[in-house]
Amino acid sequence: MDISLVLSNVLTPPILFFFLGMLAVFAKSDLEIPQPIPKLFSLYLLFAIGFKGGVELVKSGVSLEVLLTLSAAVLMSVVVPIYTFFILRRKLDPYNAAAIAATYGSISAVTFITASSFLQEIGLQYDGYMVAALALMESPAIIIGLILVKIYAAKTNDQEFSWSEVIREACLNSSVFLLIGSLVIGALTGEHGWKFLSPFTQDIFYGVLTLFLLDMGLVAARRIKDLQKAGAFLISFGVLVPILNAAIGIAIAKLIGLSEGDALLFCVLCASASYIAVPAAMRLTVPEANPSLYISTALAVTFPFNIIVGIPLYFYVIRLFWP
Amino acid sequence: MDISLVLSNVLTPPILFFFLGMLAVFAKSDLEIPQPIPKLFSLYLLFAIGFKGGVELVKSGVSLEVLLTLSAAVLMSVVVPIYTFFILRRKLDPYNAAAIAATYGSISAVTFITASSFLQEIGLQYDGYMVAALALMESPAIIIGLILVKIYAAKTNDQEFSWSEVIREACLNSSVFLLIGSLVIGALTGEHGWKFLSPFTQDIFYGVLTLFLLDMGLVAARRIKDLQKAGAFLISFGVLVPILNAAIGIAIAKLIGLSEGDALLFCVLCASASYIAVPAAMRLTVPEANPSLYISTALAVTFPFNIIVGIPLYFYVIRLFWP
Amino acid sequence: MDISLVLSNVLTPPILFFFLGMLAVFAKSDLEIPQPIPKLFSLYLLFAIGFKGGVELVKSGVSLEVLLTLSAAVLMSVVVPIYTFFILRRKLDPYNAAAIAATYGSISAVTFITASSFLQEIGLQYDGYMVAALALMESPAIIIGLILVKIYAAKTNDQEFSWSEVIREACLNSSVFLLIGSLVIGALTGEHGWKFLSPFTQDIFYGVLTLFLLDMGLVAARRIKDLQKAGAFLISFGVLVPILNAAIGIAIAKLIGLSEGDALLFCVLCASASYIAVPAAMRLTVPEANPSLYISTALAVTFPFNIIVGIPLYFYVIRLFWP
Amino acid sequence: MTPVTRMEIIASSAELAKILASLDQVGVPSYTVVRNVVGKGQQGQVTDDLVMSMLDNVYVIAFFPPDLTQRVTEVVRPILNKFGGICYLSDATEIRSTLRVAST
Amino acid sequence: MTPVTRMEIIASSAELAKILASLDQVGVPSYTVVRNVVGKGQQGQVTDDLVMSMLDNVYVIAFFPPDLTQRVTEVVRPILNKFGGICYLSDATEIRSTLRVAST
Amino acid sequence: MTPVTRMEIIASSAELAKILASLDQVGVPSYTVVRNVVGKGQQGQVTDDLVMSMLDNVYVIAFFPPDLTQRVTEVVRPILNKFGGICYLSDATEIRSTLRVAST
Ligand SMILES: Nc1ncnc2c1ncn2[C@@H]1O[C@H](COP(=O)(O)O)[C@@H](O)[C@H]1O
Ligand SMILES: Nc1ncnc2c1ncn2[C@@H]1O[C@H](COP(=O)(O)O)[C@@H](O)[C@H]1O
Ligand SMILES: Nc1ncnc2c1ncn2[C@@H]1O[C@H](COP(=O)(O)O)[C@@H](O)[C@H]1O
Ligand code: NA
Ligand code: NA
Ligand code: NA
Repeated sequence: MDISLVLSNVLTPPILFFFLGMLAVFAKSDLEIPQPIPKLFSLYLLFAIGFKGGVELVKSGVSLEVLLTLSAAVLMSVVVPIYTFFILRRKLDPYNAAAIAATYGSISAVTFITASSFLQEIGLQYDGYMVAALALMESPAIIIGLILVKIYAAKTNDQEFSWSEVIREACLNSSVFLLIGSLVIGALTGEHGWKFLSPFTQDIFYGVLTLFLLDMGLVAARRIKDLQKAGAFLISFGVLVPILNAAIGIAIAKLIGLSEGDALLFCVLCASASYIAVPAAMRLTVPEANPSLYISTALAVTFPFNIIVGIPLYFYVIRLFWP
Repeated sequence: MDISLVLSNVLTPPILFFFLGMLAVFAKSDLEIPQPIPKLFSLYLLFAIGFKGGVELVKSGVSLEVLLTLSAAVLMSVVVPIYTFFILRRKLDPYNAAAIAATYGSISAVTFITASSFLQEIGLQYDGYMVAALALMESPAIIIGLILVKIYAAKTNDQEFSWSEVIREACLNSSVFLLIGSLVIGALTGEHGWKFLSPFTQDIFYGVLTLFLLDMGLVAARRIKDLQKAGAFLISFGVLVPILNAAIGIAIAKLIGLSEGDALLFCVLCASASYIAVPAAMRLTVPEANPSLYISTALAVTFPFNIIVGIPLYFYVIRLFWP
Repeated sequence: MDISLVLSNVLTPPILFFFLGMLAVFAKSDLEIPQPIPKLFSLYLLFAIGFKGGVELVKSGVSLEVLLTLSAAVLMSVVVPIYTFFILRRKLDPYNAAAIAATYGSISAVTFITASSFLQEIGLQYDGYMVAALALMESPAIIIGLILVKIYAAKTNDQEFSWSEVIREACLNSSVFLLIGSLVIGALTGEHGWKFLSPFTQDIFYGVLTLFLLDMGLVAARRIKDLQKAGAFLISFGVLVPILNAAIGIAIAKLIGLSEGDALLFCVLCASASYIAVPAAMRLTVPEANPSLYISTALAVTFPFNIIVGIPLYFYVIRLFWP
Repeated sequence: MTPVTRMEIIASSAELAKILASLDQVGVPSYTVVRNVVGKGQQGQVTDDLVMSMLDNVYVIAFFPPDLTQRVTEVVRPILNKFGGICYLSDATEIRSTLRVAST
Repeated sequence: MTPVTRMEIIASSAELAKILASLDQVGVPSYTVVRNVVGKGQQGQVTDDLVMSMLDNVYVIAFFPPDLTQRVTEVVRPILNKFGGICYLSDATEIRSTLRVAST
Repeated sequence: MTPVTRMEIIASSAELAKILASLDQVGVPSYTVVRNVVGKGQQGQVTDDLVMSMLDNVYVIAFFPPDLTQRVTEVVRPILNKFGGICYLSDATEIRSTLRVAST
């Protein structure tokens, strides 16, 4: 594998600031980014990526390729939690297995954004509708996770299980809502809206992403001590399952005939795990599961793996198979 | 009335994100923008609009037109609370009547900013000194409100009523202070300051406004249930009085001979009601009035009405009467 | 001294907004910028200045001039606390004397940034490696301050004095850490990173600085009443010592052969006093000293003096001596 | 100087709406909420460094007449069964201000 | 282990300065303030979703010697007359740290 | 309805880690932390308007069995010697929720 590819990913400000954040924790610096500053960054990123996606979706139109990609995305977010559940059940109780499975079926918006910055830096195009795929992959995984709990965990306590609440939580949690809302508004206002908003949503985007990754580095490093609880099984899970999912993702992308850029984004969606939306939903609907397990595996193992090694690795493989 | 005019106002990112915010509340999404993020946006908007106004005021100079406009603005902020007070007294006690009257005599900076974005989008000029009118209309309304309380409410309790405190609160509350301060600094530093600040105060302005309106949508929708307490009287008041004030505003603008753009801004100032500065002042000086009445009428009725229907409606009327 | 020079410094948005902040406090306006908004600004400024410094450092390379400047910077941050300690001891106990001495040996990043904006406005170049000097001057002063305490204060209580903790606090406190981290990343990513980050780190920099100085004005004015405790001795100290240090700084700059721009930045580093990093470190390591003394002298006397009078004054002197 | 019961609840912010509704329902319409508190309990550490604030705690304080204590306890207890959280009671004395400016 | 009185005041943030000045005046120079709390009371719901923070509450806690109780009560009560707000007392025990590093 | 001791500590945020470690060590593993509180005490006014938050206070609340009181006090007291800060105890009653969903 081309080492310069890894370097050209690692030697970018966002990734280096992620390391700086981790280093701050390990070196016991008192650097911290207090709430709600990270929340502001994250609102901004979802808003900007959604809006841009909408504007470009309307430019490119809805072709067969688009429909195929979106269906494949939803399919992956259904299949991944099911197969990973059975892997996880070998070591974990059904609650924790289902919660972690849902996490990996869903996606990490920041991983996606980092991959799109990577493409931008190496000067490769990608399509706006990939953001729609991003938005569509959050909810199904949550619902599948809960169905798994319903089937495999004999609930003994009298907690009623409200499906309407579950669906609402899955489809209306703030990330999904803001992302889809911005996408729709981007599509409605098109080029005209873009002209007015792009100095905000486009020009300073990379800078906000960089600061946000500094915070993610701080947060991920603080979670690393939780990994002891997770143990070797979950740590290997957090590296191997993304690679497997990325491989499936690349195969699907090839089948549909996506461009190199879109293929990278698609496989990054498959490979990434949610550490925001799904944990919030799981905390509400499967309180029996241990949050430190599903958050720290996704955040302290899979997220760094994907943004540091995964993105250039998957791209290297794509380069091999694309003409 | 030209439907495309309404659409060209409604189909802009700021208005659509306002709707998205309302939708989030109605759909029970957990989307929220925690403090002090909205406060940051609001500081930024006042800072940017004031600074720009100052720079342009000094460019255009202080003509007779400017003086006439500013006098008319102050006059409206004195007259409106007086006449609305007597309308409101028919249903409400003097405390609440005076507080609501003051609210409508004052202005909403965000409505003004939205109207100026509307003008910018349809490519119409407006003058910088309109920001001075904006700044001048906050304080008189507060003072008139308190004079009305003093005259019509037989205060029985021994609370002393400190005029110096009232004037300070009216003239030095944070919005007025920041707006006037930025205006003066804009005038002092002129083109030179503009060159350095405009990437911040101009280029990303529209984006910050959009995110702020997302928050305003959330807040306005949460206030809607308070409207039950307000009842049909206050709801109609919140729609009809702005229309009436806008009509008076348009007539004055015609008399003075303002341009179309300035006429729109002037009538939007007359039509809008304060939901930040005046409520804060009233809470301090007329604690007998019920904040949920004056805040929710201004915020959940008049504000959405103005930014969605009012701005294009008033503009349509102006188009009819201007050559 | 050329009065237009003072005016061209004072009549800039950052300085005028600093005055506006002070005015808000004196006029008892309720304007305030709640935490963590100022923290966001300060993170941003350190990030942006560090990153830019790194990019330019790598462009210019490490020459003898660079090494001489950095050594002189470290030397000043060692010498200043020692000589000022003996001045301060005439009126203060060793704890307070050492804490204030450390404060003046260290630097104020915002004063540095204001000086670099001043240069930018009058169109004068300065070199990126000056940011490295900024970063190197924070820690030594803290360590010297603690050594002075160790030597001159007979510690009677059994508090153990952990040197490893002291060094960590001196070298890894959040400002130093973020500044050096951003500098290194700027150097690593160079022009390529700059292209993507500069709309964020460069274009809106001046605007964020302006808003931050508004907050600094608020904070400094609130501290002014603390100056009563400090008394005439500390107030004169807060004006005279910066002038003396600036003079030494200018002499050194002349000796090394720095350009006019770099000379101004170097002497501003010598003249400024820390009100963030060092106070935090002193609060932790010399709890016997009174924070209101060292914070208010640095913040309410030296900081305003430097940014209003000092910068143009020092520059005037530099102009006299440079060809 | 009336004696009252002081109740403190610390629970996941996800349960805030439910807790306040229950208090209302049994006749405790007044309360104070401190948000974004963190802590450690049986369920482990609660921090708020993640972006979505779903995972932090709220601290609810309510003062009410002692005779309500049992009903309040009954209604709060089951809510804490799901996500954990704690509830403590203590005694306090109320300083009523004699004259309240009528607001409506 | 000295017995002390624990006073809790929850009131509009607009009154904070006045409350702290009164405490000072009657000899209670030490207190803690938790800002941005929200709640519900006789005056209705207090939220902080509006931009200007004038409308939220503050939570003031002060511990002081029991014999001050009456004077403190007298001075706090009238302040709460204007905007509402509450004040409760309870008993507590102070754990004084024996050795305080002299600061000035 | 078990009787418990309620401990409140208000101290510089710089000491938070040390305080929590000490509580843990003597068998008080549960607590709640309200950050960014401000106040005034023997060491003077504490505000949080400076950029780095090193200078504000934290408010730690912990409930524990009364028989731990002495050990807890002993371990907390010396920490407060350095930067000041206060510690008060009072009595409270615990409302244990009978059924806790086992999480691990
Ligand atoms: N004994 C205690 N004292 C103070 N706070 C507690 C205590 N036990 C639990 N908490 C708080 O309540 C939250 C939930 O508790 P738990 O359900 O036991 O995990 C914790 O995160 C703490 O903030
Ligand atoms: N019984 C109570 N228990 C706890 N907090 C209360 C209580 N009553 C009032 N409060 C708080 O005090 C504020 C003002 O109360 P009031 O003047 O009754 O509206 C409310 O917004 C609540 O935050
Ligand atoms: N009597 C008291 N009542 C409430 N809070 C206090 C009291 N004394 C001190 N504090 C708080 O504890 C902090 C440190 O206290 P001290 O060490 O006395 O300066 C102060 O800043 C206050 O927030
Ligand atoms: Na995935
Ligand atoms: Na008006
Ligand atoms: Na210095």
